Amino acid sequence: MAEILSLHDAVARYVEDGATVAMEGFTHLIPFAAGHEVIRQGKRDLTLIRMTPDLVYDQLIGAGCARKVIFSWGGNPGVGSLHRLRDAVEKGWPHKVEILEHSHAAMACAFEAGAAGLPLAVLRGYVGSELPNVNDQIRFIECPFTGERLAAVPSVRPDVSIVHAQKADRAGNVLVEGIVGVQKEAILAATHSIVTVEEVVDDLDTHPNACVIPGWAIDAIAVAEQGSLPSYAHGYYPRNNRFYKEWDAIARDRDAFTQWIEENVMNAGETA
Amino acid sequence: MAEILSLHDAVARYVEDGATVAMEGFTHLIPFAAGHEVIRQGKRDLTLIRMTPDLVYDQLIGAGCARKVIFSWGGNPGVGSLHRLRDAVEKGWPHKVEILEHSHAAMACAFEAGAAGLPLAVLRGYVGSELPNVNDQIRFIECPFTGERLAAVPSVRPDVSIVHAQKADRAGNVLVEGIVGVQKEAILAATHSIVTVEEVVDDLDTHPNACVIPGWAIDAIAVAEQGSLPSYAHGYYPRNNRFYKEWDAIARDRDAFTQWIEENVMNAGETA
Amino acid sequence: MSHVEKSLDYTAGEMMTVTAARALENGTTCFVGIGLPSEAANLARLTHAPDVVLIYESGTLQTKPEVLPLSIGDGELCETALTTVSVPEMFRYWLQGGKINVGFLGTAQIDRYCNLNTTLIGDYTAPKVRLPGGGGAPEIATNAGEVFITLKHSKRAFVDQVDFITTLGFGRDGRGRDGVPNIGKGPTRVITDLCVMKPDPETRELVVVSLHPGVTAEQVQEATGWEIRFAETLESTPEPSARELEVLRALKDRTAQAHAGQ
Amino acid sequence: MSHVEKSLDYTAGEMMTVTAARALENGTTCFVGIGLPSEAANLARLTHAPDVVLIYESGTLQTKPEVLPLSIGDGELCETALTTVSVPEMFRYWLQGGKINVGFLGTAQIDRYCNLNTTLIGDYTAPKVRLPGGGGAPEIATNAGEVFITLKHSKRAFVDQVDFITTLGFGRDGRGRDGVPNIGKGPTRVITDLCVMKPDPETRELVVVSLHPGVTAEQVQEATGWEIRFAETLESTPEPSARELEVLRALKDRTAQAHAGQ
Repeated sequence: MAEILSLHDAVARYVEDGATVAMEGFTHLIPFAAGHEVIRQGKRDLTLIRMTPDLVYDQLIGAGCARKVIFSWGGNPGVGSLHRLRDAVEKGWPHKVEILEHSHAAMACAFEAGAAGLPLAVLRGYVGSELPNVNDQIRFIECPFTGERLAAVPSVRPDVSIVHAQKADRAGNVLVEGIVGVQKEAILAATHSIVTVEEVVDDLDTHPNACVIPGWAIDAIAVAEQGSLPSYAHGYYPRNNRFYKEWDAIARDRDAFTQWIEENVMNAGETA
Repeated sequence: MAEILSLHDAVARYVEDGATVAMEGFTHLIPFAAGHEVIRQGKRDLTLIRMTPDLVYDQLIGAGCARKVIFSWGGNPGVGSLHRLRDAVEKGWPHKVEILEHSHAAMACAFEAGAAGLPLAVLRGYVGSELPNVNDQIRFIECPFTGERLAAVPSVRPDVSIVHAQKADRAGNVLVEGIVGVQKEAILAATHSIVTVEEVVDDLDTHPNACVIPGWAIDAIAVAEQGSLPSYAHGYYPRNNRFYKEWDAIARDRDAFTQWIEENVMNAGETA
Repeated sequence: MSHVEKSLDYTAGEMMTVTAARALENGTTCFVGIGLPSEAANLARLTHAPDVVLIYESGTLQTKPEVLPLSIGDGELCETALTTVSVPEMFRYWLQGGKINVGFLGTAQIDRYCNLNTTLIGDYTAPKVRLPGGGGAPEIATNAGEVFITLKHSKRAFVDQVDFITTLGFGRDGRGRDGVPNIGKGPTRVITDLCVMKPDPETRELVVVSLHPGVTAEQVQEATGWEIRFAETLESTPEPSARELEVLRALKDRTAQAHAGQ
Repeated sequence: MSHVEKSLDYTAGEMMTVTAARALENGTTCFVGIGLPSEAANLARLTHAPDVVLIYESGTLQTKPEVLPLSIGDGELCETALTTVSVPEMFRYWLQGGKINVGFLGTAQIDRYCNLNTTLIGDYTAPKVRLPGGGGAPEIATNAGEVFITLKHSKRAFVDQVDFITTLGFGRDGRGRDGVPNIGKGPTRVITDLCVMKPDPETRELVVVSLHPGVTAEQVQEATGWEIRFAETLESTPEPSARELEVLRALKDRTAQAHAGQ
């Protein structure tokens, strides 16, 4: 049953050093506020899972929180590279980060399989790609009915998943609307889950087939207004594209990055 | 690209004798009007797939359209047996009908896998059930990561799927709302598809994550007002529970059944 | 129906429903079968368990029907649900995904090891009676945390060996769940109009643990198709309260009224 | 960028986008990559192909953005879509389910057999440059009916052998799709700012079939990292029309304006 906590307390309670953490959001509803709280609390040795690690994972990696990143597309969307990710992988700063990479299709299926309680996902995938040469978690099985060779990947089952959503009601039921990504799957696949929301309302005021995650399937709800900026929240505020472009210069330089984190995360309150 | 046809023409064009047909609807939005048109056109040797064959399949079976039924729960919901199905299976009237039965979980996964373009569905299912003894399409595979034994069933890929929905717009995009069952999966898994709708409108007037099936994924749209009665259409009309109860007596008796079909299907127009 | 002596004014059916309802704790997520389980689960929700979460396989999550559904997919279930998901999602994410505490099932046949048969009476290739089939039950019984079963007590229903195991209780020898990974506890109680039974923790054979008021052990044996065991300390099932009866009767009245019009 | 002589007032980039746009037929369902493919696909929609169906991997089905998205999941894509589905559904039902006619991709590296590399330059364990990775491309390239590729022509991008096959063209030897069941045709054309290339029907090696106006074969060879073949009857790519240029420029202006404010 979802408990409404402060973001500080939710992260302190559920994100342990060494945990496998999925902070999801497919461009939309990226949980920046929660990611910053993880940085502020100095979490270490995290295995960070995400289809599209973007700026918030770049920040977590640069701040030294990550030991390993599992992903399928690691860039600054529409802008270029994630320089902190590259610096960690290529030069080992601030320390070496291991990577395990998939395709989007495989990770989407792996989240789906995790939510569905399965140990593996099966897909028509990776045909002719060299990714299976560098990721030993990609295997192939034979269909017992047709003999077709199909790709298999382990399901994603994080220790804790963190997503941002538009709103929760007082029982902790959460509405996710717009580009819903793999947020629902991330929550359902995880042992524990935190959802940050723009607001808590009396009534979700929605339609019969809305993407609503029941409160009893979530551990903690934390209010984080504008909690996905510079990403966006459909119906609340647009994407700050300018910041995405500015990040390129900040992240290219270790000192500029360190200073940015200091000013905008470490010395900021929970609203950052 | 969906073409807006009369129900007669849609069924005549896409339902061939001997075809594998899925008319789906999980209690809600059952395509009765379309089923009756199939009976009127005297289609034969159909393999009828459906999770919950109910009255409309009872009618199709009693009218001699079916050669085989693939299902997971064949009853009159809340009332009792499907007497035409039983009479065909137990006594071979009007002719012998073959059955292949699954559990709901397996069939739901098989529809999902069909929509997903996979040859099989994998599930944690059938543990300790004797259904695998009588259905050779249930097999078991070993997870290459965990060694766990998992059930596998072939995906459902009908020649033609028929569903009923609330409305279509003029481009043939269809809105399904309420209990959506496996309707979307049935359409996407099939080679051809027919959707009957209550009405064609200018604008579906819906929300960002509604269950909308694009017109280009459908072959034919046919208007069939009250086309799911005695089942119901969320937002349009309620379920005729009384008819479900009355059906029990009609279907128990071959003559009463034959007369009912004659009066209510054969001698009725497309609106039946 | 066997004769039951009762000190208060309620039927054996009401006794069964109230007892089944009481088994559901507040806050439980319950995957609800249609018919008796649905009646019991909604009575629980309307009495001691307002926060019980009722989930029907039609995709209706956390539903609060005003009247009992006739079918598993009545409009009422969708209209009063928190949200409604597709049937594949229901079985994959919510049941198989391990979100269900209790699966609440009825059955046509049940045997001493709690195996359920809803497939057919007789031989599979030449059935005497063809029943509706498995539906959701086979995976509810293995993917839910535990399973409650409720049905009327009769020799026809309580058989030594089911004709067909549609749904696993504990297998033909009581060992069907031993060593199987990623599986729920299975049946933990069976509630009838005569008594409450639980599987023996060792042998998994059903044991009567509680007799409903006025019911004798002989009556239970008479309605059971094998030599049924009784617990050493046999309880007497608590009677329904006036409030439970009132809520149940009002629910059934509302239901009859709503369905009469259709 | 190489020097290109043109008879009309348009850039090589505009020539590329217009040519890429023209490749998309009206009514096609197109799975659109971000960047150049997205620009071309939307130009097609705003000119000769009003009923082209644009699908982005963020889940936005049949979207009609007024301005070009900066990211694959801009709000604009959702707001103008027929509907938006989850990302697992997008990859399972729409891409893997065989609903996509054309996958439209960009890439960092491409080789003579049309294999794409978006993973890294150098060696996997010690990369010279780490690129973003596969994203949707590996399965777009195999599950879509066919694949169009658009990128700027340079020796850095057009290499004899990609450092890593992220996404299958026709494999290291051109035979990578032979005998593989349930797979699309793969790349059928590559559109650059200099020319249009197609795989040879036999060997699958890329062949220049059309030079953009004012571009010479030498310029193409100079920008290609292997000895590129030219078709026997080499076409001249038709020039952009005034209307195409007008629509493209208006689209880019609207986009710049919309993004400037954020």
